[in-house]
Amino acid sequence: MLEQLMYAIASLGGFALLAGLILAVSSKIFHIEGDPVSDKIDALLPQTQCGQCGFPGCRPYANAVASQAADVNHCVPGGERTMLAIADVMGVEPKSLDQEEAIPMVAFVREDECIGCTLCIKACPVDAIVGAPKQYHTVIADHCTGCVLCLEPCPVDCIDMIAKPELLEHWSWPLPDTTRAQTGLERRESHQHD
Amino acid sequence: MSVFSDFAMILLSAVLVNNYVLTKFLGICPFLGVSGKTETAIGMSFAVMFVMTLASTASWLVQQYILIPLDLLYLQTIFFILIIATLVQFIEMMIHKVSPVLYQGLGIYLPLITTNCAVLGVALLNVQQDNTFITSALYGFGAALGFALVLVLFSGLRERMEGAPVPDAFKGSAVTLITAGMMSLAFLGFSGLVKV
Amino acid sequence: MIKHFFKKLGFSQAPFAGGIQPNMRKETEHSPIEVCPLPPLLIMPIKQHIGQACSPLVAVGDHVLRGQKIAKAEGYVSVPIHAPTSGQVIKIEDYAIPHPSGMGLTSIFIEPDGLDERDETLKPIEDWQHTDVSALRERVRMCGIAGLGGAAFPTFIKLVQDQRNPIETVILNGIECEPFLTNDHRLMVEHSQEIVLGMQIIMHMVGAKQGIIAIEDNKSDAIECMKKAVNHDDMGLDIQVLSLPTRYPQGSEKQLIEAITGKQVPMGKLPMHVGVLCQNIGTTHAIYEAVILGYPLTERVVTISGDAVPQQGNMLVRLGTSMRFIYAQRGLTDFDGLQILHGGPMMGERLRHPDIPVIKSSTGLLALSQDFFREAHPEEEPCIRCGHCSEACPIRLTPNLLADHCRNEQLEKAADYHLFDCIECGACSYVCPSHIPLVHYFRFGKGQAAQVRREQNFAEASRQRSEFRDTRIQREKDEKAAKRRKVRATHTPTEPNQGKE
Amino acid sequence: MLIHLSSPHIHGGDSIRSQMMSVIWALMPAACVSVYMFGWLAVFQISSCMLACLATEWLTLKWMGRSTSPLGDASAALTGLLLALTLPALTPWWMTILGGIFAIGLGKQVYGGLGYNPFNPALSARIILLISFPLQMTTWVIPLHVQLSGLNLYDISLAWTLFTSGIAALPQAVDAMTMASPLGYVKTAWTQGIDVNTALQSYDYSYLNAFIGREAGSLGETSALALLLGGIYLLARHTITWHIPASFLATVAVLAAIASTVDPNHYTPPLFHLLAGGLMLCVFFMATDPVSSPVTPVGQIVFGVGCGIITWSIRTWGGYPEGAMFAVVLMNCTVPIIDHYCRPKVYGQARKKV
Repeated sequence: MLEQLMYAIASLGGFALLAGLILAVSSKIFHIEGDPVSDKIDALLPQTQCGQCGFPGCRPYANAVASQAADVNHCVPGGERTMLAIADVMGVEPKSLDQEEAIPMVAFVREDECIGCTLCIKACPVDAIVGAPKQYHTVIADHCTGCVLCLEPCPVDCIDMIAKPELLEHWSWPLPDTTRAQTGLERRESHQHD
Repeated sequence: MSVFSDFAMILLSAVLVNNYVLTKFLGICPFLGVSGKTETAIGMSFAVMFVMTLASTASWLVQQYILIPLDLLYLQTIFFILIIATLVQFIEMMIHKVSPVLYQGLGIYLPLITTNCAVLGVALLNVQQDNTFITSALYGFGAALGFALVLVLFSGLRERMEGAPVPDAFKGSAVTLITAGMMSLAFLGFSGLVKV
Repeated sequence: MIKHFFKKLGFSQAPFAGGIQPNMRKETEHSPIEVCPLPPLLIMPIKQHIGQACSPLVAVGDHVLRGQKIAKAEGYVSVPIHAPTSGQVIKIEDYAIPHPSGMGLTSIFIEPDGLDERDETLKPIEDWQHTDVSALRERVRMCGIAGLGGAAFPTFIKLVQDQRNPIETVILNGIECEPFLTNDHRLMVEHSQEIVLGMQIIMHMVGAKQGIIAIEDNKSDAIECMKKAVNHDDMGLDIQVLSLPTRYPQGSEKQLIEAITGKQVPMGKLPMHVGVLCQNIGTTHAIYEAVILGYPLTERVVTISGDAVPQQGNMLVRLGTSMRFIYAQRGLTDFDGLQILHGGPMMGERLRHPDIPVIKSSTGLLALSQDFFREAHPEEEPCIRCGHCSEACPIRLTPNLLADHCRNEQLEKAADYHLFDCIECGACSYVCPSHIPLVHYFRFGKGQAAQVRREQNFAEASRQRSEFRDTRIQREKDEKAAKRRKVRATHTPTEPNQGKE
Repeated sequence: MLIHLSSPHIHGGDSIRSQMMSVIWALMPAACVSVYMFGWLAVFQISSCMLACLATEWLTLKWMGRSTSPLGDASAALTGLLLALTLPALTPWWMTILGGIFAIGLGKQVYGGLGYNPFNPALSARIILLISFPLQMTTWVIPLHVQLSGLNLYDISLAWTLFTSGIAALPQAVDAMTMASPLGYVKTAWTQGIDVNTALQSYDYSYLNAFIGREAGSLGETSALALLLGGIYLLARHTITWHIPASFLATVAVLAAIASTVDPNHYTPPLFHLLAGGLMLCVFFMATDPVSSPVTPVGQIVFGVGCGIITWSIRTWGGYPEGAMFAVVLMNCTVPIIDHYCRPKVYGQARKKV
């Protein structure tokens, strides 16, 4: 009887030890450096570095999402499409966005009011404002991500956000007006997949 | 000739006639869980193929060389689960390394292969059917192949249904289960094809 | 009959895949080209071709002559724009152009003085056979010639001698497979000599040995005229007139090349990579005028047709003429309940109003009654996967699956299904029993994909700028810290702030 | 409205309705033969099945609050006609109606209506019925030419009694009226160890009868001639392409030819296979159902070959005498995958790319 018990314990224990060893070795072999998922998410983000997600930039937010510390729906400028893409990478259900998607904006400095304090230049995360101290500053519209980080520091409130001009070359066909296309769109937007 | 035809029969039976998902209704959880996208389904298929084939052979070895000689058959389930769990852990690490995206896509369903009744079912049925080493490996592989086949086909159907204006009451699992049921009915057509 | 049956079974000997045989409705094929009178105002948008827009050279109040350059090309893929008549520039501002968006573009408004004086700076090149090829090419560029078949791609770019890809065959595209349109047809009938001469210039420019004038067999009089002109004007070049069975979209460059040579232009390559150059009839005529007469492109032949036009026909129209003015010449003044198309019915754009100028790519102006138009655009029904679209597709796409991916905005999948190889010929939509606007979905998908690409590029550039800024700030910090350490180490008394950054 | 409308601005004039109507017209010869063979019973079956389908379609659309305009596209009527033609003449009336409800409700509307159903609706219903009521679904009426006197199906009242009360209404006639189909007979014989030729002889099998339809079988399946005519009409109308029918038929014929050459005592000859059971109906009308078959030509050939292999395998070795229906529904499962991997090479694409 005792012998039987010994056999059982020994064989099961030995087998478990063997399994543990195999796993230990393979965990060494398959050790992963870095986080490729975070890279993938970072590539999907619009890189406005606006901080509207509550993280100090796009990379930190990507890291947070990859480690499941943040939801997929915090990127405001990325909008619907970015959220869906991230949800796809993470393999989670899409969530509705924090905020409504706004039309793309760019910053514009009213030059006659600008005092040349360079505070906005320091605030801009993508170096889209040029100008020297005591000179008028100008926003390079093509570089501006519309992150509004320059509005706050301006002591004279001379920066406006204006709608990005629509270019003929950037015009694209909308979805057809047919019921079938539009109901599909509605369904996609309500996230009732499956 | 007859050996090979036997092997072919075992494979055919496991893949089509006694398909694990559609006629034995084993492994329904990953079948419904990871069939949303074809790519993930293919990844899952390979993972299951790997685990099932190895699990059936390893469990056969354990059965023949540990459990029967030592008269420990009452430990059968715990041993088999140990084998399966090890294999699943192994494949999980491997997939995480090789394809992080697939790893994310499979999500919870990858570790859940451990408790997948299809895998344990294959190991137990193998033992019950008194298969030899080779036939048990074949049987395990065939069962996994059958699982993979219907999983991939089903994922294709589901991808197609994704854009369909399914009535509200049938959205989601309802229409998925109806489709699975229809597939199962169709697979009944294979019944009697191979007498094993 | 039996052949027809086999064709339906799919054993057809079609020279290129797919294609359709729409009702051609070439009602204007026998109406000669009439000269459209000068309108009271000419509006020249600064972009009438594919590529970069031009920048205006004239200011408000300037007096210009016909053929005078009024906007210069910017960048390589661009050709200049010339004043269509003599007169005064009265304003330069945004104005509607023939574009589906209905958006406007900077345009130069010219009030004709009625004298129609020509700018004589460009001299005719009589001796083109002994003129340097690059000079001829420069002439074609300077004369603002862009493909007049509808795409308006700057022509000079194609007229190049490349040692690695020598052009053996020049194909003159007289197919004109779009229903209703007959402007090339009439040009071939009325100006066959000039076209053959233009073709010889092209062959001389690219060094081609063989020339083929491809015409569909529903234009028998054009075939005859061109044959006569070729025989009459034998200059030792191998030029032949080829009659092809009528089939849409045979006029598409790649399909025409396949139909004639049996070769397919490899993906991502140009016709010159299979040793072929295609030119449109109208463009060839324009090249003739540019080289032999020294005339820049200031007018083109436009077909005015459609069931709502009282007097359908072809007209030689100055670029910049308002469509309303042209329709009025053909007796159409009331546009209530009518639909106006720019181009043919298969690929043309629907315009919102007729107050839009004719540009270089305007092949035809159609006015269709609402009923006629409605018939083509009924409500979309679900796809029954009949596969007729796949059969009609000259590129061998699977349009119904592709449209599903576009509709669901699965852009990567759509790209995998070769969305970007679609030529938007419309054959799939034409045959679809469910009336699915397939081409519309493809255009939507292409636009979305372009948008995504733009956003990605912008995000990538922003990321680089942001990283650059981060490293710069770090560097400045480090430098400051190093300086401070140095200062502390030497114990030199610091001077008061010198306002250094 | 109508702000952005993309080209093309003309249309060929084809519509879903015209497609469906051409299939219905193509089924007319088979329907006529069934009426000739099975008298008023056929009329009752076909009309009740079509009515059931149309009613289900109307009801489901109403319940879902959708437009009932799809009723006009004739697809429900076509499904009803197809389903009726696959049913035995003596199917109880409630089974026929149940079949119609299954076909439209479970086979089509659950997935969102026409165009979205992965399986052929008529065949799904037929398989549900076959598996649920195996006895009734394999009880065949002897067609008219060999019928005993006194059982005139051209007599409307007798047919109505049979239709409403089932075969139980005439207990004395059951044996006299029914017989096995050739496929079922040969299969039974095979399991009893009787060789094929003997079995066919004892069945009094004739190719001519099978071709023109004078044999036991479902309403519309018996006459290969009528179905062939319909198929040719569809091909000529360009409603279907040759790929699926040709590859399907060829695969069955080739497999049967090989097997019967190897062992003629065991395996039935190819012509028998081609004319027997529901093969012709499945080949020309079920497998070619555009919604549930592949779009691409290569995919269609793969589909047809797959159908052929499964049909022949089930007929030869399977538990059911007829495999064509199962084959088509099984292959329907594979359609999305086939479509994805069998796309044609597009213009200018390099040859080596998969």
